[in-house]
Amino acid sequence: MRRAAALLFLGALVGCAAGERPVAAPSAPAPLRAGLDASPDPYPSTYRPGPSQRLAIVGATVLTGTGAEIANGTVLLADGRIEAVGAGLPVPDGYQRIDGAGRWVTPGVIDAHSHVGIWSQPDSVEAHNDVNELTEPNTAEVWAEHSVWPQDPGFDTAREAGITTLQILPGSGNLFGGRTVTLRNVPAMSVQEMKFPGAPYGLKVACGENPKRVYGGRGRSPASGMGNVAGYRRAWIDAADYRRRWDSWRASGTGDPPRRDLELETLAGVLGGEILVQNHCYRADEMAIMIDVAREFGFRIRTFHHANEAYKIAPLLAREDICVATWTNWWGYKMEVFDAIEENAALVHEAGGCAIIHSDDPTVIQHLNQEAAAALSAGRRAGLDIDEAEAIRWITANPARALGISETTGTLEPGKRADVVLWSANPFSIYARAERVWIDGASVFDRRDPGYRRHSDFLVGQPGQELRP
Amino acid sequence: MKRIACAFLFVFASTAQAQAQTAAPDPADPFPSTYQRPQSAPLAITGARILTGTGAEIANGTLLVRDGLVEAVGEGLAVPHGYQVIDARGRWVTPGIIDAHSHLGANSAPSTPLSSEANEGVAPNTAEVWVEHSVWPQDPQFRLARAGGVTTLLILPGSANLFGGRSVTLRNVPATTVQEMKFPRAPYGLKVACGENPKRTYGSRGRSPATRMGNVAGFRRGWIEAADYARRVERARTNGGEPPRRDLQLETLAGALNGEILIHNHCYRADEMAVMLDMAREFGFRIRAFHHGTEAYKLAPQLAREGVCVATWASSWGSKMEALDAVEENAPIIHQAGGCAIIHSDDATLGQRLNQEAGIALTAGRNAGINISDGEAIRWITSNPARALGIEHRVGTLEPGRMADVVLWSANPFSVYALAERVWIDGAPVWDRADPAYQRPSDFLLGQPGQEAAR
Amino acid sequence: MIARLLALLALAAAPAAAETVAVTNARLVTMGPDGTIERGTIVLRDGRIAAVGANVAAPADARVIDAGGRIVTPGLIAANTGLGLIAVRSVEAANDRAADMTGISAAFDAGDGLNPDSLLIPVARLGGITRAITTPAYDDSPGREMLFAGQAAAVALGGPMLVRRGVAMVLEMGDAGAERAGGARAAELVALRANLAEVRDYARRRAAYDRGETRDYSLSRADLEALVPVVEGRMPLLVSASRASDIRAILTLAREERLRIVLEGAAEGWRVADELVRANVPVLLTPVDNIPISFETLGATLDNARRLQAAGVLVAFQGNGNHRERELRYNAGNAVAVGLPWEQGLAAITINPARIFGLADRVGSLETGKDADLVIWDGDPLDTLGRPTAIFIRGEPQPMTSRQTLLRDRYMPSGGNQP
Amino acid sequence: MIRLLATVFLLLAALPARAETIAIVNARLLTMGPQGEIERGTVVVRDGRIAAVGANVAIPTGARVIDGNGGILTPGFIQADSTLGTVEVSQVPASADRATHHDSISAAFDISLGLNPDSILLPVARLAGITRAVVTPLYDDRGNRRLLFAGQAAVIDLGQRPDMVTRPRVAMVLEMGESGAERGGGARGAEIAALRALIDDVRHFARNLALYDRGAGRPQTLSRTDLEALIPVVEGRMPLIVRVDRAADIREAIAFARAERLRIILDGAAEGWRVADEISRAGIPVILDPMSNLPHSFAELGATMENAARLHTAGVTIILKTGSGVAHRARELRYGAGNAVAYGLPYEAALAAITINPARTFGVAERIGSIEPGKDADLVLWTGDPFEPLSQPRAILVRGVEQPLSARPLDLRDRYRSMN
Repeated sequence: MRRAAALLFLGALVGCAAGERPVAAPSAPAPLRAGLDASPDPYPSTYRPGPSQRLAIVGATVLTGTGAEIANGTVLLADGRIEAVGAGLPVPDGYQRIDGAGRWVTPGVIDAHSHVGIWSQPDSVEAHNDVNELTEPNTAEVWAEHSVWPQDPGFDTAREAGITTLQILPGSGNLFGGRTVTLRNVPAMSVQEMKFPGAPYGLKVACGENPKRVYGGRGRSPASGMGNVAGYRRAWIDAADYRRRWDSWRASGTGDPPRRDLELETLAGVLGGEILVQNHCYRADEMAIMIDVAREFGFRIRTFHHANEAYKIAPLLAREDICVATWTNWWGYKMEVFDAIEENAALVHEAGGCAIIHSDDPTVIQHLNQEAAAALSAGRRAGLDIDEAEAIRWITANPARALGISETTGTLEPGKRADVVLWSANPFSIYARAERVWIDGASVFDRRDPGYRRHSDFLVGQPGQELRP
Repeated sequence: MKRIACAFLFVFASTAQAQAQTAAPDPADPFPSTYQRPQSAPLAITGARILTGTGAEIANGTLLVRDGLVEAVGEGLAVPHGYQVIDARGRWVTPGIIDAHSHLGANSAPSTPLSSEANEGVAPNTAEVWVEHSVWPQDPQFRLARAGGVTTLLILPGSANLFGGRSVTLRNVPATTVQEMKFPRAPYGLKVACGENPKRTYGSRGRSPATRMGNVAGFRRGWIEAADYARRVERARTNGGEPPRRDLQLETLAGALNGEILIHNHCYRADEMAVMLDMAREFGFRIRAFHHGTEAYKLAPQLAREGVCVATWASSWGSKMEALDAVEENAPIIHQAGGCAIIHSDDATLGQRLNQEAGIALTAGRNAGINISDGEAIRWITSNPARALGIEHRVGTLEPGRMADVVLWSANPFSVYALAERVWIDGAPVWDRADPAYQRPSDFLLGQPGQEAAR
Repeated sequence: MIARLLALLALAAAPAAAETVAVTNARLVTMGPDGTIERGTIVLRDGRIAAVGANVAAPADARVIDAGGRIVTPGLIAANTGLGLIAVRSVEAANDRAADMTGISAAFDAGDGLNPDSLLIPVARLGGITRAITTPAYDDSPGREMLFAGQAAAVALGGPMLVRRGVAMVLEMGDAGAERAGGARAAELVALRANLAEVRDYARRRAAYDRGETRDYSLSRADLEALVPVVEGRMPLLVSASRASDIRAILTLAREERLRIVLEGAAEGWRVADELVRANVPVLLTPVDNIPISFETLGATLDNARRLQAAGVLVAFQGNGNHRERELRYNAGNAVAVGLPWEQGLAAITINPARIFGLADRVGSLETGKDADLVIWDGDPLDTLGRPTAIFIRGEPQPMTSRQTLLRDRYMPSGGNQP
Repeated sequence: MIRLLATVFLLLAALPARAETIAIVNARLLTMGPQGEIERGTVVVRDGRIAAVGANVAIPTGARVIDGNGGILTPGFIQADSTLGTVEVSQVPASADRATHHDSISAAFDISLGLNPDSILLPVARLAGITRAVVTPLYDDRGNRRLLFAGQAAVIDLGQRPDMVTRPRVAMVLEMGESGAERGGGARGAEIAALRALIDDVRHFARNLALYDRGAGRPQTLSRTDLEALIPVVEGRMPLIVRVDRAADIREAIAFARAERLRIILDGAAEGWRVADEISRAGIPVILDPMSNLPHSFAELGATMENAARLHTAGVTIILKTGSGVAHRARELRYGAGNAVAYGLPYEAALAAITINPARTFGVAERIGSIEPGKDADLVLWTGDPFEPLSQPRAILVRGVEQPLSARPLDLRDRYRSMN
């Protein structure tokens, strides 16, 4: 709330053309008109946690997301935060007790790769396809949040499957697809009400077949893998130059400011480390090249997405501290995913890397726990001894890390946001269903209570809704 | 609050400046209005039920008009000597109807391949075009709208582009040139369009925008350029030196940033409106009205707080995905939240019966338990659109001193049976259903088949 | 709140058993021989109207609805609409009103592919509409220039949807028809006559056709078959035309080819009203059309309906299309506002369309033995200020909700906004 | 190490599939046949067939014994509506034989011709317990091709034998609903009108073959080969797989089938639960994806995870598929069945829906679909509940031949594990 007020105040200053750099150092240039300099947060989050009460989930098997498994565990939630987690903790007075005996508790599931809201249901409708600004190979200036339709029924079905946070990325048709946005999966009227407060922005970068097919097919660059890389490098050179010009203008305090450029602003944000690179890249050799490109221009890649060949270079990725967001079951629909194996995540994990199971799909997002289970099962088939407490990190703590929000969510540790799922069974079982879901301690789903279903306005009054889901 | 005050200062400063540059061709007004207030005799309408547009309803009311202005309005006023008296017992009187969203004259009848002049659909940003340069004053639809009580219209460019161009506010009088129709000193508007139309228009050609996020990037690019242009103009003005080369597109956008040009934003979905409001904050402009605003009822309190009007329909819905969630009660819900609700037409047939469209909305609202009086609801087609057009201190209500735009209705104007019997603009009669002289067709229809009895 | 919605939806889904209902203390505007009964009772039993009159007693087993003096009318009939075939107009997959296949034009049957779950239906129904004449539309994809759009179907907006197939064959003439026949009106008339001759030839020689022993026809077999009832005068041709001269040309064609015609559009119909009367051709029109939107509608006037009716033409009204079909009654009201007698305004959306499309034995008026389609109104049914308070189709009470009222309730300050 | 692995693999692959005598003992048998569930039993396999099944079956001398260790033995699964054997890389046209865009071949397209027994997808699916598949053609609508039928389906086995066709031409595939309407001229009504005309044409053709041979007969819009392919359909001998989702479309399809006296199988049926009683009364089996719960189109607004359970409760014969026919995702079949169980489908019914139900529906129940003496020995021995991701197959037999528990992705895995 305080944060929201501060942002409003900032907005007021901008409205008065007073500029958003409140303290002018002697050498600093005069403040610019509103909109002529990058504003730190022009579309601020207005997310507010729903009402919460003090809760004690008692007697469940708890996978904390830190690697621990607690039998007969108690999880205490207060003021929207995790208060305590442990075996057989006493329940203080005034806590609503929820019997978790025979059930399992995990952190809220985080999907590191989703297009829900920007490729909305019904996704057969052309007007609902807002995922790819397929007009230029570099559209770093677009922001996925400006395509998000909060009424996509896909948000609801994902919430009913335990998804509490998700990163929405532009598609992979362009080399630079635009900014990503990280959302809290709460019913909302505007996208701002869903934006994860303080989450850093991401930049979608795409390797491989998609950009070269889209633009090569139109007789434009890129038309080949080498064209892709030339396109990246050209853009990073422009961005570095843009940064240099702003820095020098700010330092000198005189002359015309550089002309603001939304595309370069986003790329410069990556060079400055404020925006995280989320890189769609399937093949091991291409990932190795992207790592060199990052070195050449001095930025870091936060995550390789899809990365079906990550297992081929797992030690390198672990060393570089780059997360790998991937599937278990998907493969073979194009050449660059031909070498996908079910053990990808397990092998990345075994090498000490940050493995993530993601969805990229409105159905798979409803079964991320099962997708992780299949990965775990394949890992065990291959002789990797990974326990469930570790594997749950693939859909909780590790995606939180990839999204730059692991300070506040992704694990059940005291002080963190109370994003919690109560499962009917071991979440690695096909029969496990999310029975209850909390976001910041607020109940957002209860399978027995029909009041939690069918948020989306789209489905109101439509055929078949009487018995959903 | 502070922000509002600042914005107000801005407007004040700029108008002061405009007034300082007297007479002569005004570079800020290169196509000046030549509208002449017609001569008119003093007029008294007595015994009517008057909806003043301020929210009041006066039974057995008298309206006095003199010198083209409303002189007095009240219950059982004495009629001074020398006034033409119209006995309006059993009938109703309202301010002239204002259509906040029309394409008359730009999309003229008959519809031919070349009569569609509302969309300069060639580039996502065509802020440089002015819709008045597409208006054909002989469009027969103007007279039909007049017969429906419409005295003032906002003519807008279409919604194919992100920035469609300048709008123009017209007096609905028979005229030969568009300048003769231009509402004197009405501010210009800028048409901005969200959603499906721009992305469909350009995405299908492989150009940006192809998505909603592409729309927003396009808007922001436009505003950045405009802010930079405004900065360079101001610097030249304060520090001397070379002003930037004049750019018609940026001139319009800079005018919108400075508050001199009002932003009329075609936008259906609630979430898109919320993004546009943030963008307005980012660049320091204000959105005067959301048009169509099908989902405004979903964020009615916020729109009321922000002081943004919503021009919408009661009946139209469902023609595309973004219009699927329309409800008949949109205007009543906005009204109840304290917002500025407007019923608009965007259609030449509907524009002839905005009163009925308001009646549909009003009845639906009452049916849903929102009790709004007739006196309040008439504001949706009178004083509220006047506010959206920036002419609320001159028209839109029957208050002393306001321009005497008046409609005399045969019955309760919210009824389907109510006909505009007589209409005055600036106190001069422009329509009388009983007098064939007023049913004179436009030049185009002269001598065409069926005109002897068509209307 | 949610539970209530679910209950309502369940009501919509499950066909309720047709109970016996007596609406008492009603102002019955029957549109039938009984005229208007100032204070009467109407009894609905087994989906039919069992009794109607001033001195009818409510049966003992009947659920009694006291209308409190309110107006009761027959259910309204929306003619020439896409109801049941359309969801969102601009979404291709949600639109089954038009086909762009080259082998299927007259054979296209609007009675196939109907969607009783269409969310347009409750919206229209809340406008008092209980039946519709659903018509096909044209899809003029490049290269497709088929003259006929296909066959109209009579549908109900509650209960089993399809009532009767083939109530008319749809044909556009005038500007649009000419465009489809090579750009000139004369070409369309020639092509039409040639087609009709083919159909007559085919109808006489089906066996030879099956043996491949006929001349080549320009139409597919399915289309030929579909046009047989038209040339035999059993199925009316619903012809769109606006210009007075176009209407005259159609009357000539109909006379020479012995076709039954229903004229649609007819913006300048008032200029040839007497000829229409003499030819006994009914007219389906939109009474608020007064804009000279094309050169064929220069004579458009709000006075059209009144003049045609006064001349003795059987007139029916159409709504404003699909999503805006609920404005049908306002259209009638506007015709009344400019001089059409009120009863005629109501007739134009009840008994007249029923007569025109051969449904008057079942619907269109409140008469004993007819289907129990009726609407109870809280005011004048033709006025914006009046609304239905209860709607029956075949004796079944219809839910008074639509997706729009559900949305409204969700966002009303008093409503249950979010779960 | 690598060389060793490669050698072993090559040897294994090169070995002629030899049908030995095998006894699987000490397993929990889910037979899906008259014997129901046998808590601890034995299955004897000889000459590729099941020779004996029971709790007290003697082990023939010379038989190789596989100890089930108390695991579960099921019939091999049948993936209905698949493109296995016709595709390697979906986006590489040359590797896909799922559809034709020939302008005069539609119904005559026979997918059993041109299958690839060496497809690397087969072992991947097999590792998920799938031993047979119903391979169905897709549409290729390039250019102005708007032919209504996709072609004919076949039942294949995944044993990677050269003759992989279990039974060709088991059904004709037809899309109705939204995409069918698009192909039928942009509106559902047009497609139905066109279909009626076509069926009438086929009947006329069938009655007047001699006439046609004389070059006479009614003009036909379909090619002769398509007409011939459709004769078994109009005569009710070949079922028509009708792909359709919307409740109203399902009703249309049922009415259409009744009027034209066709046998149909519904495929998709996202809103099938809303008309379950009508489907049940008409005795029509339904192929559905139990994971389909999103309103992907206006035809699927009522999609729900409970579709399978509700249809089953209404008495409909259901067949489960996953991944909407995407061959690469065939292995998710068992997870789909598990999810259906999680949403209310009885366990037995879910297993039937991927074994005996598709076998019956496609006319191959005399050979596969259950563990019964005399049937082909398609058997999978599982470490645990086959629907659980954490379970794995321990042995897989197709026609009595034990299949290697390997596949290209596993080879890749092992290569890079040893390298890293």
